[in-house]
Amino acid sequence: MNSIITYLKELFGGIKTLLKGMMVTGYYFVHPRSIITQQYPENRKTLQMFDRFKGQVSMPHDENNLHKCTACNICEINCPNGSIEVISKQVEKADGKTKKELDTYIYKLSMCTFCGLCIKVCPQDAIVFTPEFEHAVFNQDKLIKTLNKPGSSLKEKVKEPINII
Amino acid sequence: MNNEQLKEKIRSIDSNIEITDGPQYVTLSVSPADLHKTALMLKTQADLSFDYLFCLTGNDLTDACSVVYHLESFKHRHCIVLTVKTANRENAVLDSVCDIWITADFHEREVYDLVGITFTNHPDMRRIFLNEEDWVGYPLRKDYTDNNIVLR
Amino acid sequence: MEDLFIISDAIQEEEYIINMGPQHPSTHGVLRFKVSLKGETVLGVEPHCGYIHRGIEKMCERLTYQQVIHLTDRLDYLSAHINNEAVCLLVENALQIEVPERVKYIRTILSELSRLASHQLWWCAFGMDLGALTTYFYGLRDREPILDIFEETTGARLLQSFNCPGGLMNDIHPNFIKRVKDYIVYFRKKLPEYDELLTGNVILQERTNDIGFLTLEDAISYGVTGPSGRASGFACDVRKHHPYSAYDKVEFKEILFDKGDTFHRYKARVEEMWESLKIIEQLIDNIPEGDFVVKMKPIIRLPEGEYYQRVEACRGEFGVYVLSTGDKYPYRVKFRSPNFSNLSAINLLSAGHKIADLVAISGSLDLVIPDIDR
Amino acid sequence: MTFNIYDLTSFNQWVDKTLYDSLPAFWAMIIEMTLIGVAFLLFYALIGLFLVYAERKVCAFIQNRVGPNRVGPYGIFQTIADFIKLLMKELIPINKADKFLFNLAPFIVIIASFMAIAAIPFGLGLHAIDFNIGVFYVMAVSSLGVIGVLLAGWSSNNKYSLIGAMRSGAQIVSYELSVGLSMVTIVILAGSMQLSTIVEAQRDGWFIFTGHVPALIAFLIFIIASTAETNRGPFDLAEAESELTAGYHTEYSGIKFAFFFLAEYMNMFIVASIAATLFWGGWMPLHIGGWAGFNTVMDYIPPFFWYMGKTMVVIFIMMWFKWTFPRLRIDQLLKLEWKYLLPINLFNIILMALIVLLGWHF
Repeated sequence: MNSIITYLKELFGGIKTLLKGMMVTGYYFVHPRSIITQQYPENRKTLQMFDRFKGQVSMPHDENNLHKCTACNICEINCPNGSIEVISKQVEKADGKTKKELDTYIYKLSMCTFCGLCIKVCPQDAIVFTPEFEHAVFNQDKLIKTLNKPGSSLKEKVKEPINII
Repeated sequence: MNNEQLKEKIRSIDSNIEITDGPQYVTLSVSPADLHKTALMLKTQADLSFDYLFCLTGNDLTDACSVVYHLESFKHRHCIVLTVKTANRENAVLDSVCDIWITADFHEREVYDLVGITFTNHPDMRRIFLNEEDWVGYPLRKDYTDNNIVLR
Repeated sequence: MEDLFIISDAIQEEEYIINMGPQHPSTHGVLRFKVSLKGETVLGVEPHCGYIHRGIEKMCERLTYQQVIHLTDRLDYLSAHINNEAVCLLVENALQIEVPERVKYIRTILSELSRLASHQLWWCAFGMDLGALTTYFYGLRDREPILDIFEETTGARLLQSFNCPGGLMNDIHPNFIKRVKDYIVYFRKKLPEYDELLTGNVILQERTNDIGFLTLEDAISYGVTGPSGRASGFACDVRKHHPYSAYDKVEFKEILFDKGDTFHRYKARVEEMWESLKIIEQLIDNIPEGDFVVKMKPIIRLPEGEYYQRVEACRGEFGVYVLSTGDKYPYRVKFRSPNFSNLSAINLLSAGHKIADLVAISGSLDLVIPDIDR
Repeated sequence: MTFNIYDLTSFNQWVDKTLYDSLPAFWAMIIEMTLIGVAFLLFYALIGLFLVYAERKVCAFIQNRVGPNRVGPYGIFQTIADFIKLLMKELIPINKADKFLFNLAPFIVIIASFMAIAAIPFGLGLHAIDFNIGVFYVMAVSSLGVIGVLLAGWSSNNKYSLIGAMRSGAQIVSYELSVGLSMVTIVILAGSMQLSTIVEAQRDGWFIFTGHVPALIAFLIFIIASTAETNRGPFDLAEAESELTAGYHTEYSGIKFAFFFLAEYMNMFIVASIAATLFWGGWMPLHIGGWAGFNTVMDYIPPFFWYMGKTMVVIFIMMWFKWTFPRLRIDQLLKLEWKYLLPINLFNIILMALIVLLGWHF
């Protein structure tokens, strides 16, 4: 007799647990409002990324097409994967001194691991992370980006670069 | 037991073991011949009972290879480090401890694979990550070269 | 010893050998199990790893200590923050730098959030391994707010690289505290649902109870740590026994069971989610004011010697061993990954059970393959 | 009865008579068969497309997500797009596979499900063949599909497939018993194996109401066992994707895979319609004894809609538990059958027989 009671207990206990689970899924079936899925390409206009989102490294330019990079190479040294290449040139100033200036700032997005070291160590805050995230391209070469805009030059009155390494 | 007591205890058991103070843990250095014996002692000695091997590292020291065993006791909650240096680098051979701590089975295979120390009495001394058939050399050795290494 | 290595004897001509992996839905990555079967019964499992071996330890030898951190993200990507923390703690302890209390609190909160996110992902994947596909979406749904919190503060959802030696890369976002508090309220409501949907379910009970026993002795000897080890009674919680960051300031229970079967490994993780919530609740209101980073020299040189730092990652004890020669690069870095040791027990656990149990067991160990292969 | 306005019998007889009058008997028969075959093929394809879409949508809502929503409004053309994709996919030949059996297997599966559909009464007069042993026929034919599954598993020369096929074999052999016995319970109550008679017998109340507890138990067992028979979750061991990647159809691609896929949904439809026919009165509208007004209103809803509605409800229940429960293990699957379902079922039959003998049913 005992065995029959345990048998029935097991049976109904089991069915009860199954029904409990079905209640949970049933609840969500009739509550489609709780869906949090974002309709991505459609919501592109309203989509707001977080400010700190590490989308890609970029170099802000002001309205006069001036950037802050002094071509000190600290970012290049600190980058663990060699995704930054700073090419500098010697420019003769009006007073006859030659000065190192940024020629091209090459950023290889495909090699970047978004560790943030370049931005952390930059003494001039010349580069920042911007939250662009749509990086898909058909050609890998397009992922090698030049961050300084053509014709841009150094913003004057910047701090002297601190020579670290 | 704290570090001082540990040192005393070990000294009282075996005076041949070289004991030094590391930054965190007491470090024991033994010769390859004494390795298995000492390891067994550390595990079985009731006051020590180091039954949990939480890390096993193989190092290439350019003149020799060394293996570092980090041990903890589940019962007494004290930790100790056991180091052993092989006689030479080209033919680095040590005794396996995987009969004492079974976790050493995989870790020793890893050390064999990457550093190139062969463990005797290991039941299954094969490479664990790299390909058994065609991989040449031991990557974590300092003189290892590979055409595919990308330097920054 | 004899029963340990039955596999080499067991794989014989007559047995039915199947490869689970490297491309198999239940191995959660590129891990390969060479399974020898007799009918449906598993005779032995031989794990073959290395499919995603990237040589991180070798790479670390050419990187500075700051640069090593971002590689630890790529080990156990689900506890990226905790792995970062391990390297930072190692450097800080070696240089004897005392980080501000604020940093400790934030690190602890972020670690526990990672643990929650990781256990949620494990829960959904475990349900899916057993064939309950719905759990996957519920788990991911509840994990999403955590990733948002991470994204807002650290700038990345998964591989945060938010720690640096001496502190954090950035201060917490002004919204952080409010979001975390909201999340705790939200998740406290959702967590009982997990129990209703899966834990109590008679099919799950049948599938996991008395399957894959791991005794205490075996757990210690195999070095099975984390919730998997604690389900066998192996009190191995580094947070409790060797506290770091702010863990000595909070009250929490180390979840211990003594049965050590698949169900208790499951249970241990679900219970840990509750404990993580408790830890966050205790800390979130009391984050002290202060700096988020200590000024460090730009080049970190550890004094000559050996260093070891243990932390409690989501799957068990994560350790970093550094052999320094006083150079700016570490001479040798070794990561003690919890999954590597946990994996070694798979043959012991699954021998004699069915194929379906092998899937459940490997699911209950919560293996993350990049962490195994490094 | 007012629902007789929807009776198609006279229309069928008229078509039959015209054909036989104008053509030789042989050709008339051929044309009739072709007509019915084409009708069923269309129906089959439509139902298949609809069910795949319904399944995806239902599981999406259960899982708290949106589901297909890209192709057409609410993604209604998703399955058509999928079908086109499957048609265009390469049929990958398998080395060392038994080519003939490998190609034969999907056809056996799909033909078995196609045959079963013939005996199902969709409405008054909407009935391809009204066997006097309809229940028996449907049961026999629907279990033929397992041969296809076994052949698929064996011939694809894949270890996962073979394990899957063997599991499927063990599963069907045992669950066929429960399906049969729970049908027998209703046959006892109805006193006939002819499906049309069974539906007629439910004119004054569906068997699930008139048959007391045994009918309810039989219904539950039928749902569980038939889910297992169609290899659907939580009994989808034959294709358990977390264990066996895709089980018996691992090696199939393109249209051959589509056959398996379609057959699965059609089998689900067939067992659901049998459940609806046996327990919920098939196309019979909901009648409550004594409420003449209510019954008349119900009669204005065409029988076909009644039938489809009931079937869809049963299908929804099957989907609901597929998307809620974890999968069983093979030994538990067999344990469930032999330890729980079979004894309960046998007991249930005796109970039902007693009730019928003593005249306790309504």
